[in-house]
Amino acid sequence: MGMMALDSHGRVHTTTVHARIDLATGVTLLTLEAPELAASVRPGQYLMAIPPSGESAATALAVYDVSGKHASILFFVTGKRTRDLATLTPGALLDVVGPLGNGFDCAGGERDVAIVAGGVGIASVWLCARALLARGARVRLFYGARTADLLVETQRFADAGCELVLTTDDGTRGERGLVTAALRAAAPPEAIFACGPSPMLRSVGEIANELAIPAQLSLEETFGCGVGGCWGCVVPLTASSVRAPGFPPAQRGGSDVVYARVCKEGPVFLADELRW
Amino acid sequence: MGMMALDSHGRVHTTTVHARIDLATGVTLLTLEAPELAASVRPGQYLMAIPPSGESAATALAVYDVSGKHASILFFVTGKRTRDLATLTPGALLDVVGPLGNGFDCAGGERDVAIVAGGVGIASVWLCARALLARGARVRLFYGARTADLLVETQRFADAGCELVLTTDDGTRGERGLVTAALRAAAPPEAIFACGPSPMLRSVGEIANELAIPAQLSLEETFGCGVGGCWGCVVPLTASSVRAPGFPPAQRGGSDVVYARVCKEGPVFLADELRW
Amino acid sequence: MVNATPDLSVKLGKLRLAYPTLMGSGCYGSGEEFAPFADLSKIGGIVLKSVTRLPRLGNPTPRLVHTPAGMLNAIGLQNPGIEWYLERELHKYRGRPCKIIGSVAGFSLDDYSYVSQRLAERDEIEAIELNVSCPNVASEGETFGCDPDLTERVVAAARATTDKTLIVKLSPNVTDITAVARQAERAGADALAVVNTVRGMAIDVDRWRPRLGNVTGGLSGPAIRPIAVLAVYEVAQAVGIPIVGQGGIETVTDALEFFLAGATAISIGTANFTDPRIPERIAAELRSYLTRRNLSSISEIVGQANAGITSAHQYEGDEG
Amino acid sequence: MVNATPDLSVKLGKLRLAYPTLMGSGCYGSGEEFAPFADLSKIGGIVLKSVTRLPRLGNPTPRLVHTPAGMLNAIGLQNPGIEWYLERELHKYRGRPCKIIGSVAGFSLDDYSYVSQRLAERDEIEAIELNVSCPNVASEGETFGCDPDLTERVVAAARATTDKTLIVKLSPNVTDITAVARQAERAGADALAVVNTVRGMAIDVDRWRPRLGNVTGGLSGPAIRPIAVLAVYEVAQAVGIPIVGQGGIETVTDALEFFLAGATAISIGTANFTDPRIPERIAAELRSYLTRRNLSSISEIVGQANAGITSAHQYEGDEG
Ligand SMILES: Cc1cc2nc3c(=O)[nH]c(=O)nc-3n(C[C@H](O)[C@H](O)[C@H](O)COP(=O)(O)OP(=O)(O)OC[C@H]3O[C@@H](n4cnc5c(N)ncnc54)[C@H](O)[C@@H]3O)c2cc1C
Ligand SMILES: Cc1cc2nc3c(=O)[nH]c(=O)nc-3n(C[C@H](O)[C@H](O)[C@H](O)COP(=O)(O)OP(=O)(O)OC[C@H]3O[C@@H](n4cnc5c(N)ncnc54)[C@H](O)[C@@H]3O)c2cc1C
Ligand SMILES: Cc1cc2nc3c(=O)[nH]c(=O)nc-3n(C[C@H](O)[C@H](O)[C@H](O)COP(=O)(O)O)c2cc1C
Ligand SMILES: Cc1cc2nc3c(=O)[nH]c(=O)nc-3n(C[C@H](O)[C@H](O)[C@H](O)COP(=O)(O)O)c2cc1C
Ligand code: FES
Ligand code: FES
Repeated sequence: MGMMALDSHGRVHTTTVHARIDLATGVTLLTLEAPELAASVRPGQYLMAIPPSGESAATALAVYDVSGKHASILFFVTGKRTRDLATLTPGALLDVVGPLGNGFDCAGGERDVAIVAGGVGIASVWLCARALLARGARVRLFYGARTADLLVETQRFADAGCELVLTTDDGTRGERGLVTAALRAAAPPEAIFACGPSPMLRSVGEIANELAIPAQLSLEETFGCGVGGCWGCVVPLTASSVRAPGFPPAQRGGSDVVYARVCKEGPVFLADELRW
Repeated sequence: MGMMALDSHGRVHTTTVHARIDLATGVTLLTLEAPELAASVRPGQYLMAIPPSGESAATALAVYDVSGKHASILFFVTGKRTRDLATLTPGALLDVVGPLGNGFDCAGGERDVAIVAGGVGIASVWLCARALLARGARVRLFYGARTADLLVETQRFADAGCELVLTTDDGTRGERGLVTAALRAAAPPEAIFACGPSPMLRSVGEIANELAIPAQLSLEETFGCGVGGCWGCVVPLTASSVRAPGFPPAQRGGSDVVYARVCKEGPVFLADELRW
Repeated sequence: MVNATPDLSVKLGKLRLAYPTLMGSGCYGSGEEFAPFADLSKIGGIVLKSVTRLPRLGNPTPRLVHTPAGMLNAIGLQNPGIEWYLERELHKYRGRPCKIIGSVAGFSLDDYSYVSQRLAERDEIEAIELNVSCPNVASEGETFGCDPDLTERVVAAARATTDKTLIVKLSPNVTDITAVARQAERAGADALAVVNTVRGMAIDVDRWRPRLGNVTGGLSGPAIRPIAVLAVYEVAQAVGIPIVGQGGIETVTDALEFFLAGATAISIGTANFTDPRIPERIAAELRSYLTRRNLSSISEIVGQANAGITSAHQYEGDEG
Repeated sequence: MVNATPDLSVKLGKLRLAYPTLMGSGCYGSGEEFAPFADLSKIGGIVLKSVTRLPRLGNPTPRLVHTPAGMLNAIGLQNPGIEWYLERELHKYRGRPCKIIGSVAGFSLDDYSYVSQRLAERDEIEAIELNVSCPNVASEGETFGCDPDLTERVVAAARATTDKTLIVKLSPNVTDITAVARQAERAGADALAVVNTVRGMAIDVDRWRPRLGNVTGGLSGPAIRPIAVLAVYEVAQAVGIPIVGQGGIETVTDALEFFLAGATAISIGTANFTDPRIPERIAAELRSYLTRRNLSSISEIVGQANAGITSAHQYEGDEG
C-alpha cells in the first residue's frame, strides 16, 4: 500500500481565534482563521501551537478540521500547556507552526474501512473520515473514551455518514470496555486508520497484523522540537521500512530496527513496520 | 504620631470577578465580589492573590478600592504572575488571602496633606485619599509615571477633590521629571503619605526628614510568603521603632538596626524609623 | 482493610508524625503566621527556621527573586541566636497541634553540637534537623554538606548530644549526593532531608547587578523538582534510613513522585507561598489516592518506582 | 559610534561568529529541520548533535518529559557513528549561512581524540565542541566532565588533534565547576560551554515507573537558568577564555543575564522548541538594547554584573 510523499513544508502562521466551543469540561474546540494553513493541510497532519504565554514548549495538536480559511484544533486539558491554550477566546492571536508530518493516506481502494479513535485521538481522524467518505467508502468509527462526556463530536461523524461503535471504560455510553475489544468483535474491515494512546494502537496493530489488514496508526509520543531536530519522539521501525531514516540499524528482538521520528517520519506509520 | 494597632487578621476568601476594566495596555482593574474582605479592609492594606493557574507564588496586591460587597485590585503586568491575573474575566474565581499588613494611619489631625504615588503605587493610596478627604483635609496628589498612558485613574482622584500634580519621565503629561522634584518644589504639606518604588520612597523620606514632616511610606519589596513566615521581604528599621520585631539589634552605619518584615510589620513605615 | 481509611502516619526514628508532611525550615515561620489560613492539626510538623549560636542580622536586601517555576532566596539565616531563641521564642511553640522540629545551622563543629544540645534539651523540640546545606552564608555553611567527611563529623558531634530524632538535611550541590548520605547515616543520622535549595543567581539587566543582595541564592520550587526526585531516588538506594523528600512539591502528584522515589515523608516549603491550603489538600488527596488503590498505608508506596527498572533500561541505553 | 548599529559579532578562539548565538547541540538537528521557520543567516552557528566513534541506537522511549518551566531528555546520544556520519551526513552542512560546530562525545580518551580528529579534518566543520557532560549515557559520558583530571586529559587529547577552535562543554552536576573549568583551560580549551543539562528524574504516579525509558535524564529550559547564570558567573572569574553561556535562554532579558554574568556568546537549545523565531528575535533585541544604551558592541557588557559587588555584599551577609 503506498503512502503519500514523505516530508511536508510547514511554516509559522499567525492565526486569530475565530470561534471557541467548550465540548465538555476540559475539552475545547478552537477555530482559527488561518487561510494558508487551511489550504495546505492533509488528513492526519498536525501543527505545533506556540504557547500564548511564551512559556514552555510548543504543543503538538492535530489539525482537526479545515473549511475555507479556517482550521480548527480540538484539545483536552491535560497539563500546563493545554491549560494555557484553553485561556484563548475569540479575537486572540495564536501562532502555530504547520502543517507538519506525514498523515494518513486515504487514497487507497478499500471500500470498507474502520477508523479507531481513543480519547484525544478523535482529533486526528475527522479529516481522514471525510476523505474516505468522499471517495465512497463505508466508514465505521470505533471510538472509545473514559466516560460518556469525553466522547465528543459523535454527531458530526454520524451526520457525515460514519457508522458509530462507541465504548466507554465506565459503560456510561456505548459498550463498556475497550474500543479494541469492539473492533475485534466486529466484522473485519479492509483497512484500518487509528489514533489514540500507545496501548490502544499496539493492540490495533496486533489485530491488524493477525487479520492481515493494512493499518495506518497515528502515534502520540511526547514531542520536543516537533520538526525533526531533537530525536526525542522516536519509535522503533523495521530497518527495511520506507520511512526508516538513513541510520545504521541495530539488532533488537531478532530484527533490524532503526528509531524513526514520530514528528518527521510520522506521525502515521504502518502497523507492520512498527517494532515496539 | 500614633499608628493603628499592629497585626491584622487576614483569611482566605474565594472571590468572583465582578467586573474588569483595562485602564491601559498592561494595566487592569478587577472588581471582586468579596463581602467579608471588603468589610474589613483598611487603607494601605494588601492581599495575596493565589495564582489562578496554580503555578508560581501568590502576588501581593494592594486593595485598591472597596464599596459594598466589592473590593478591587489594580495591577500592572510586569511578569508571569500579573500576566496570569490579567487573563481573568468576569465570572472567574480568584482566591485571595487578606486583608494583610498594617496600612496608613489616616486619623491624624493634619489639615494639609500630600499623597505621593509612583507607578503602581497609585493602587495603594486611593482608600487613604478617600479617608483623608472624608475628614476634611486638603489633599494634594503628587503622581508620577513613565509616560502619560500609565497615569491611570486621575479623574477619580480629581473628582473626589484631590488637587493633582502629575509628572511623567517623558513629559507626555504633566511636568517632565520625577514626582519627588514636584514635591520638593511645592509648598510643604503637614504630612506625607507615599507609595511607589524604593528610590522614590527614599527621596520622599529624605524630603520629609529634612522638612521634619511626618511621612508614612508604603514599601514594595519582593514577597515570598506574604504573611511573616520567611523573612524574605525585610527592611532595616531603627531598633527603637515600635514596629521593630523582638530581635537582638545589630550595629549598622552607627545606629542599632533590626530587619522588619514589610509584609507583617509593614507595608507602611514611618520615614524616620527606616534605616535603608 | 479496604474500607478503613488509609493510614498516613509515618515514623522518622523515634518521631511519629500523624501526617507525612513537614513544613520546610525557613518557609513556615513558627507556624503562627500561617495558623489563620491553615489547619496545623492537619500537617505532620513544622521545621523551624534554622538557628545559629550567635545572632545573625542576615543578608542584605533584596533577599528574594521570583524565577521560572521557582524562587531564589538568600535570607542568610537571620535569627536571634540560640540564647535569645530559647528565652523568648521557643515558648510560642508550646501546644502546637503538630510536631515541632528544631533546625540547627553553624560554622564549626562546636556550633552544631552546642546548638543541637541546647535545643534538644527543651521539650518543645521533638526532633533536630541539621542544616549542613545552606547555600546562602558565604559558603561555610554549605561546605559541611558538600564534604562527606565533614558531614560525618558534624553529624557525629550532634548525635552525641541527643537521643531525639536527628534529621540531616543534604545539599544537592554536590557531584555525588549518595556519598554524603552514606556518611551521614554512618555517623548516626535517623533520617535524611533531601534536598535543600540548589545554588543559583539572577541578574538585573537594567542595573547590571545581581538581583539578590547576597549575589547568589538558593533555588526552590517546582523548577527543582526533577533534581530533587532524582536525589531522593538515588539516596534511597544508598541508605537504609528514612528520607524526607522535598523540592518543589505543590500537588498530590508531586508528593507521590517523592514517595514512589523512596521518601518516607515529604516537606513542603515554597508551595506555602502559593497557597497556604496546599499541605492540607495534599494530605487529603494522598488519602483518596490510597483509597482508590485499596492501599491501607502510605508506607506501601514508598520506593515503588524503584524496583529493578534501572539496570534493564540502562543496558538498553548503552546499545548501538 | 552612537549612530552606527552595534556590533554583535564575537570570537571564540579562531572562530568568528557574526551573531553571538549558537544553537545548542542536540536541539537543532543539522539546521535543515529549522530552516523553513528560522533564518539561519541570523544566527551565529549550529552545534551539531554529539557524535560518537560507534553508532548508537540511543535510549529506549519515552525520551522526553515536560516539567515545570523545563524539560527532561534522555536521548542517549543516538547517532550513526563517526564513519557513517562523515560519509553520509556531513555534506548536508555545506553552504549553511552560519558556522557549523561539531560535537564529540565518547567513553574513552581514544574515542574523544579519534572522533575529534576525524571531524576536524573536514572543512564543513569550523570548530569542535567536546561534550564531556552528557548525563544520559549510563554515566560514563558524564564522569569525564565531573572529574577535573579526567577532563584535563580528554581536552589535552582532543587539543592535540586540531588547531580549530576547541570548546569544552561543562557539566553543572559537580560540587565545584570552577575546578573543572580551570583544568579544561589549562589543557588548551579555547572556550567553555557552560552549562549542559542538570541531572533529573520524573515518575509516573499512575504506573509507578520512571517517566523516561532511561530512568534519569537531563533537565533543560528556563527552570535551570538561575543555576546556569551562576555557573557562568563563577567560571568567568576562574578562567580567562571565553564562555558560551546556556541554560534556559528564551528572551533577550535571559540572554543579557548571561552576557552580564560573563558569557561572550550564548547558546539556545530548548527555546527553539517553544518558538523557532526566538534566536533571530533575541539577536534583534540585543541590538536595540545596545543602541538604547549607546553601546557599540556586545563585548562591552560581558561580565559587567561582576565587578567588585561580591565581596562587599558577602561581608555584610556575614554580619549579625
Ligand atoms: C502528533 C500529535 C498530535 C496530537 N494531537 C492532539 C490533539 O489534537 N489534541 C490533544 O488534546 N492532544 C494532542 N496531542 C497530545 C498533546 O500534544 C499532549 O497531551 C501534550 O503533552 C499536552 O501538553 P500539556 O502540557 O497540556 O500536558 P503535559 O504537562 O505534557 O501532561 C501530559 C500528561 O502527562 C501527565 N503527567 C504529568 N505528570 C505526571 C506524573 N508525575 N505522573 C503521571 N502522569 C503525569 C498529565 O497528567 C498528562 O496526562 C498530540 C500529540 C502528538 C504527538
Ligand atoms: C505590599 C505590596 C503591594 C503591592 N501592590 C501592587 C498593586 O496594587 N499593583 C501592582 O501592580 N503591583 C503591586 N505590587 C507589586 C507586585 O506584587 C509585584 O510587581 C510582583 O512581582 C508582580 O509579579 P510578576 O510575577 O508579575 O512580576 P515578576 O516576575 O515578579 O517581575 C517583577 C519585575 O522584575 C523585573 N525583572 C524580571 N527579571 C528581570 C531581570 N533579569 N532584570 C531586570 N528586571 C527583571 C520584571 O521586568 C518586573 O518589572 C505590590 C507589592 C507589594 C509588596
Ligand atoms: C525563603 C526560604 C528560606 C529557607 N530557609 C531555610 C533554612 O533556614 N534552613 C533550611 O534548612 N532550609 C531553608 N530553606 C529550604 C527549604 O526548607 C526547602 O528545603 C527548599 O526550599 C526546597 O523545598 P521547596 O521547593 O518545597 O521550598 C528555605 C527556603 C526558602 C524558600
Ligand atoms: C533534547 C535535547 C538533546 C540534547 N542533546 C545534546 C547533545 O547531544 N550534546 C550536548 O552537548 N548537549 C545536548 N543537549 C544540551 C543542550 O545543548 C543545552 O546545553 C542544554 O539543553 C541547556 O540549554 P537550553 O536550556 O537552552 O536547552 C541536549 C538538550 C536537549 C533538550
Ligand atoms: S520532537 Fe524533536 S525530533 Fe521529533
Ligand atoms: S514575605 Fe515572607 S516574611 Fe514577608
